[in-house]
Amino acid sequence: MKNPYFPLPVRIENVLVETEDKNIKTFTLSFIHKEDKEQFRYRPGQFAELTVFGKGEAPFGMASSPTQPGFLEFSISKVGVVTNALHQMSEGEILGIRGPFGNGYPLETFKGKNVVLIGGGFGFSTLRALTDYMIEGTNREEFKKITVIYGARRPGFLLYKSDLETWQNRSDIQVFLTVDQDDIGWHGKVGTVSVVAREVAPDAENTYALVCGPPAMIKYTLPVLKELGFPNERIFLSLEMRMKCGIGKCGRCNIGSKYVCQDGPVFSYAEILNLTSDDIF
Amino acid sequence: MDALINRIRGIAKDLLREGKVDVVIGFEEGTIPFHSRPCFVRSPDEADRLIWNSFCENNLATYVVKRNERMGIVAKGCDTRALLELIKERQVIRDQIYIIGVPCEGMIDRVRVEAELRNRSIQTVEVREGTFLIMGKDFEKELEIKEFLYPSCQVCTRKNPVIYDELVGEEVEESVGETYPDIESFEGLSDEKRWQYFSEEMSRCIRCYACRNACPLCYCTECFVDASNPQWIGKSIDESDTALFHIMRAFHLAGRCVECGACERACPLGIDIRKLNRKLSKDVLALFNYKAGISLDEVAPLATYRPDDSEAFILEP
Amino acid sequence: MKAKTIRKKDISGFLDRLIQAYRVYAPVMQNGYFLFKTIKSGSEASLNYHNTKMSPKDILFPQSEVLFRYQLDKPGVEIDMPAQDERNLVIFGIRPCDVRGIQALDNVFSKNPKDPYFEERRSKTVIVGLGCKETHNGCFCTTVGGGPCADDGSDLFLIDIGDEYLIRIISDKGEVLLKEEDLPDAETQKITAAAEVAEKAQEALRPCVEVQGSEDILTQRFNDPVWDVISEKCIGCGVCTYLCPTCHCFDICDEAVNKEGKGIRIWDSCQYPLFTRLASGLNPRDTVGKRMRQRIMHKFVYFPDEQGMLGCTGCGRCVIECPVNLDIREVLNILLRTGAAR
Amino acid sequence: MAEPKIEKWEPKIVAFLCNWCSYAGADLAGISRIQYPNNVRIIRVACSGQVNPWFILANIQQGIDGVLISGCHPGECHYLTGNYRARRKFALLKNFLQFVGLEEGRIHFTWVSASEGVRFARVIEKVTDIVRSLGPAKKLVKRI
Repeated sequence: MKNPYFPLPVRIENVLVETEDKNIKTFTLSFIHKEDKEQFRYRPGQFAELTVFGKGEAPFGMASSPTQPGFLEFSISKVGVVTNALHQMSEGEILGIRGPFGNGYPLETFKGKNVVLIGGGFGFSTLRALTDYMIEGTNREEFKKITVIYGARRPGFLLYKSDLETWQNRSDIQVFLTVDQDDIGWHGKVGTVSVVAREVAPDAENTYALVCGPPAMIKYTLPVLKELGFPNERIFLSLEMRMKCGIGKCGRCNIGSKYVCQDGPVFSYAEILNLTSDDIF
Repeated sequence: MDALINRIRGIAKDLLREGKVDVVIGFEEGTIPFHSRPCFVRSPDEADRLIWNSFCENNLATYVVKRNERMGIVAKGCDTRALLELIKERQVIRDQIYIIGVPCEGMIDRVRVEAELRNRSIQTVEVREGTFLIMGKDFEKELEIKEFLYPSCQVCTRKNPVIYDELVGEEVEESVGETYPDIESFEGLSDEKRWQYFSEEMSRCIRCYACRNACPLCYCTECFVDASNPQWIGKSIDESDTALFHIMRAFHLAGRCVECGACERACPLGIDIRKLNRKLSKDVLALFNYKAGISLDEVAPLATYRPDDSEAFILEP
Repeated sequence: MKAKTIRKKDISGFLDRLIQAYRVYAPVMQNGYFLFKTIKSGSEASLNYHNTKMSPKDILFPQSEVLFRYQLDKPGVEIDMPAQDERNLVIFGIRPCDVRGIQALDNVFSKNPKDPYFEERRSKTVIVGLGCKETHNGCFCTTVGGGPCADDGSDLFLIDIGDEYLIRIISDKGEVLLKEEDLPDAETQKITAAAEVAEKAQEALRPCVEVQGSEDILTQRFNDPVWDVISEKCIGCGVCTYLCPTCHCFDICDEAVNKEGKGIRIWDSCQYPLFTRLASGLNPRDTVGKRMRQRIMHKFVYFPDEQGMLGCTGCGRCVIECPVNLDIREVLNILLRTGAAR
Repeated sequence: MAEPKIEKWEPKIVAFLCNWCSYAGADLAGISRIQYPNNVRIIRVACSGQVNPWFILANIQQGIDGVLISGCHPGECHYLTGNYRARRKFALLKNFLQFVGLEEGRIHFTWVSASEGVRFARVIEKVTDIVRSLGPAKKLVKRI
């Protein structure tokens, strides 16, 4: 294996402003060296460290599906030093990338099962990667019913609008969009993700639930899933927090004896309940 | 000494019993020789943990900041100076603290003692009149307290508490006059010599921030070294970064440092941090006739000005 | 096991010869305390010491280390790994507790994915341990499963038997160091003498608390308010973690001027409030109590769980150097004794 | 082999000028076409009192050879007392940096009013001369 600390150079190919407040942008990146591109094989739910040279690095989940070869996408919210620097960058500029790290979603487990993906706001990015992956070509046949429940504060805060439209036009995937506060022209639902989930989530029988989003959303959605009969083992969450080295050495992301960067970031709710943790949610 | 300890315990018990304070911050016996350490007493029956001896080296004023309780605090001269500065800087309300002032004849420098004994393991230490007796497995050694005081204690001019609610023990004689012979002789060295000295000192820094955290006046919610947006200073042990950390920290304490020496005592590598602070104290006194931690009424020197302040350093073309 | 003896006065000459072929680190007295330093002459080293102020972990895991350098204005972006020292290393006269510290780091850094920087140096390192005849008042290696003369992990191991050291030859790597030396094989009575020294030192340092079963008790007490009480005096500095031979947490920073820059790894400490603060401002370990709990839990619960050994070697640096004498032995005593009583 | 071309070293100087007096003074020097060395890079600040000591140190750290801070003459501060406060701060800072071994002459403080174009030019000349005589900055400079 190559040096895991080495950032591979990537070029920004496209920057898309996702939200109406312009605080979330999706960056499309391509590798400068061909061999790097070939080496970077990932699964939905894994993450990578992006380096803004001179500023530092920060972890982000891949928002693109590995089935879309040639480029990577990351949706990045402007919060800290690195993300602020990223937001000031444009097409043609160079970043570094290290990864992929972490376990990703347990695709094997989902095979032959129903999957419900519940996402809120910015936390939807790796679920988008997963959805794109599951509905791509022959992959679709491997899973039964796929339901996407995705919410945001307002319509202007929903990401991946063109993907959402594509999905909505397909008959083999059910998509429910919801906003806390609607705007003129909004045709989806109004209400929090947890409320909508209670209404539209498929039967818990034979179904896996994936939840990604802000802590408050997760906190309110978990009891709903319990109510619907989902056992803890069939609820999966992604903890994308405070990873640094990505290889279980730097001691930053551990929750109890688990390293989020290696053993996670995707954990079943049953696993999470077993961790000795500082209050995660 | 026993009488003094009993007084401290008695006052602490009364304060807690009468509900005048929620906690008494004082010193207790440490776990190894030469160490007394901060302790927090919350009930009268715990008050017997409190002690006083020649090893009470921490500046307890560090603990009063950002606490909502009413506190009793056992304070020596330098601790009270720090408390006074904190009151002045509105980090603690005067009525929030009950100061049990203790005159102090200086604390024993454990690092120098250890260096003196080279390699022998100290098992117990007993403080006597003017001396202390060290006992190890196969040796005994009696040393003069005066010769093993911390450098900051050797030049201390405020051994007696400057502010207190109750004074425990007899006031001790103060050394008179503010003199800085150490700084003056250092100033006499060449630029190169001074630079060499500081470079060597700073090169030992491991950026553990014990100096900052032990300092009662370093209470910024976010220290400039920790700020990340913008990041003012690199976090590695790069020579330039560590030197600038110490320079800026000292400068931020200009006119506020009470010269307690807590920084230097906390430093595991024994870096001469205090030299920086003392230089600034000396200049603040010379230029602005101000000494930190003495008077509640005087305005901090860098928060004010006089139209006739020195212009000697202004460049004239 | 093979053993040789060397006269104390011959150590300096032995070191001089080692310096020809190796980069030799040995305890050196400077500014009133000892540190492991690269020595240029055997006479700089002194084996008459308790322990060094800092653990020697920085030899293998430096506090600041350049991971890569880059130059952004060159076509295609150049990223270079900095050159490493070619020579093999000898860490001479390291105490058993610090050898265990290196074993702990081995577990962290040599586990897959391997850390190439640590691995590179570690594979070239020969460890010459030195038994403790007498222990310091902060020592507690016997509490955490070590011993003043525990020789596992060393390649050679020295025990003070008066005018001579007995050298236990533990590995082939160690034997190589002695190849050029004309040292007598140890006589049986000297081997026995060394064993006695070891036994006496072990006897003299009684365990201060029973750590067997600590994992369960500490885990049970995770949400106990006692953490806040114990840690109240903690001033939140990094002394305990930076001086510790096993603490391995680090941060990766990027420093650049114009188009030229470097990625550096620097030690970091779980005792700093910023350690876990997220960019959003959320901090899962927002109190001193939680941070101290993390340190204790990591050493006595998580580390054993992940690496199969305790994350504390009982070197006592955190005990001696803590500015407020927050003694980990006492902390364990409070947690384990009162916890067990429940 | 060809002789390597040695570029002549020129000092880099950063000047923090207050908006109301010194910057206007510099402007006047320019408008009046008064010649002064081009080694200076000007940073306009609201007031000399706004200059954080860190600004100076950050410049030194990045290899700037000399720093000048200039404000309104005492009594003429646009904010009434900013320059008085700066004077106290920098009196200490200048001594302090010298104390740790920085060469005297790396850091300068002066007052230049809006009408003193000539004085501004003379100040820059003098600062440039002094800094030039000290040679390139080495102390406290961070190497990447």
